[in-house]
Amino acid sequence: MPDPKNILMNQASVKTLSLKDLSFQRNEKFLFSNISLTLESGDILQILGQNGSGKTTLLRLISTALRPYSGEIIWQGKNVNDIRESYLEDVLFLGHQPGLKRLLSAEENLVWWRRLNKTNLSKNVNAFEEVGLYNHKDEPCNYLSVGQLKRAALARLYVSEAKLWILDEPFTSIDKEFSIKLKSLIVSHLKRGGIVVLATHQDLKIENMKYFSISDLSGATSE
Amino acid sequence: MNNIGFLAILRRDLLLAVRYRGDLANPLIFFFIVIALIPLGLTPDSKELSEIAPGMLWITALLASLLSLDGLFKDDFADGTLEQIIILPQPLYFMVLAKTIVHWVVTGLPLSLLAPVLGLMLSLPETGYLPLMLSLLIGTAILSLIGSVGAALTLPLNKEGILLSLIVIPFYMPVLIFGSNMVVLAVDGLSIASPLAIMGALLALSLLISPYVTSCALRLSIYG
Amino acid sequence: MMFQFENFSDFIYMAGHGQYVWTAYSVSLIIMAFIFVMPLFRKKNIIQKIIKKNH
Amino acid sequence: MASPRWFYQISGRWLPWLSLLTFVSIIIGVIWGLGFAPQDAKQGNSFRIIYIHVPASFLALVGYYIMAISGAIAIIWKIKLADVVMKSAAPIGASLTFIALLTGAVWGKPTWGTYWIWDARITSMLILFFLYLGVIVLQKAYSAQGLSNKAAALLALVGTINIPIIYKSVDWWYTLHQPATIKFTEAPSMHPDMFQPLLIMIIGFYLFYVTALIVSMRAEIIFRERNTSWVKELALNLKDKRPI
Repeated sequence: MPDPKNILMNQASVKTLSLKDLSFQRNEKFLFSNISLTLESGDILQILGQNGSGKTTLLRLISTALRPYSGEIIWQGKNVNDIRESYLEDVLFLGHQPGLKRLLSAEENLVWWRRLNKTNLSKNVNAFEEVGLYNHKDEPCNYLSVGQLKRAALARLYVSEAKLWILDEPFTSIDKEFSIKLKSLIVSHLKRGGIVVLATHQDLKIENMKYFSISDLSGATSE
Repeated sequence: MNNIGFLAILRRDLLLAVRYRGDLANPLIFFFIVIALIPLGLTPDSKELSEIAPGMLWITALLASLLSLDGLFKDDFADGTLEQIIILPQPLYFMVLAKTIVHWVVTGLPLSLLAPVLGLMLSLPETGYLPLMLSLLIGTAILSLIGSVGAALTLPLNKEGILLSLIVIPFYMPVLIFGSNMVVLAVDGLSIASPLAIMGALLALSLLISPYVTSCALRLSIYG
Repeated sequence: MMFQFENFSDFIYMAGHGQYVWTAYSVSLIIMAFIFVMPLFRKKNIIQKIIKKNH
Repeated sequence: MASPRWFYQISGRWLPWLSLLTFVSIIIGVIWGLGFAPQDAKQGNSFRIIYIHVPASFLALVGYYIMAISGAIAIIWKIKLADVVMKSAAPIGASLTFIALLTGAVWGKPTWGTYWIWDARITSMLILFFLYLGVIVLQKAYSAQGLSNKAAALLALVGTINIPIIYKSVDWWYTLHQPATIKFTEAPSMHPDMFQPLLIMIIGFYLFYVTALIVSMRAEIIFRERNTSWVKELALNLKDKRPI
């Protein structure tokens, strides 16, 4: 029985992301070296490893925020440095910090962000309703709690058209009820042909999920 | 395509600056205080004061602009928006340029407009007022552009106070020389064409090079 | 091209300018010697540390 | 090929000869300049300071460009050796600039009556010293070693654009305020007897710069590769030769 995933999308729109012997050095020491893996539409990769083992660094490399020591990142068969603009239009990166201006309101932050990223303006879903911040969306962000800030950042997932989601610890400081909602959002993104690369300690139990652990011996991949 | 990023950052930062006008006044207050110090430190005699007025006005404006420089990327770096800006599809060059222009509008512009008033306090001759404003308008723009490089290079360091000035001031010296000299020439009734031309050239050069170097420095130092 | 001074003490005195000339030369040569020697010491005690470490 | 280890071995062989050559040429230059060169008609014997001042300021400037270029190479092509060159070149360049400033000041006393005069050349040298200071302090400021060198290399690169601007603007500024006076550190059209020792000293200073750079690079390489096998092995057989 062919994998349902492939039926949903015709071949043309299949997105592929692959890392070719990627390595990164910090203070003359290799955090990890020659990592090679490939992800296609509908794949989700969970990066494991203790804190400080380089999970966040790997995510920053994939999002081109950091330049690798050697090796390359390939999107749709081309090196991301050559197609920087079109690649980054398809990328949504959520880091440790929420990335919201504290003096602006959550609404203003999202409006500003939507102007700079490919987002589906027609989609009438109200992101702040989804993340349960509807009545807080007009206060400046510095009045919001850490959990609310995180959800305000996660609101972007509802409006973004980006195919590749790079999420760094998305489940931290959000409550049980919302993390279920977040998980279902991720699954629906995969079904729509998106790719997700995330670093988290939670066990998501999403079927045919790929794992990659950065242990001290660098580059050990466990399928 | 490029100017979306530029306009968005420009609008956002101007909105922030206008909404929180508190720190708009800092460079101006600094300017006032230091100018008030000079006669006390030197002489109340207006003839001697007018001798040194152009130089002192320019030095104080330079220091006032330097004062507010380290905040350029600091709060974006702290709340994680800088990380987002770096991976936006639009080129970083224009976004850095937008932030530098906002810094100029917030510090350089008011300093230049206020300078003639303080020139009055230092008994600067009337013929010097307009050239002083003109030289400061161009000069503070160059200072903001060059300063953005220093701000980016010292971004992740939190105790960098003197380091930023040490890095940036050698680059400020030519601007100071030509800027204050323009006012001196004007006061003596000579033409200010040549220093003005050189200031224009310095502005063009820094306009071209500084945002590029700053974006390289940002990519480098964001995860310091 | 011959020796410019009658005797050694005149050479030191150098018609009044000796003190400046000699201080300039000596301080500069000392600094240059320091630049040259300091890395040697640095290398020496790094090596000693290595030896002590895996002795 | 251009690995630090390869450089360490090669330099190990050439260093003794190079430092001997440096020592000899500087000694000859000093003796010639101090004892045998004729004194200047106007400035008398204090003119002999030129044999240290001019080579030092020359090397200070050339040293900045060497540092900036090696920094650029280190950033663009990620060559470790270039990074080592930059790290070692900065303090040497700064010290040479300091020597140039010091000798200029000491020279000023007999000639102008004060130790510090805002002469165009001396002022530009002072600004060059600030540029060096900025690079060195930036190098030490970051905790992450690799990062601080990249930031300092970028600053040095921008500095190279700034140096000609500084020299020109300071000249402009100096001639504006004291148009008539000669720039005393400009080597006046010199009598050959005066010029030959200067040439020797410039060569001597060049040799000194190269040897000092090599010596400090070797120390930096040993430091950076201190937990590699070849350094350990080198350390151990050094121990056997002279037990410490």
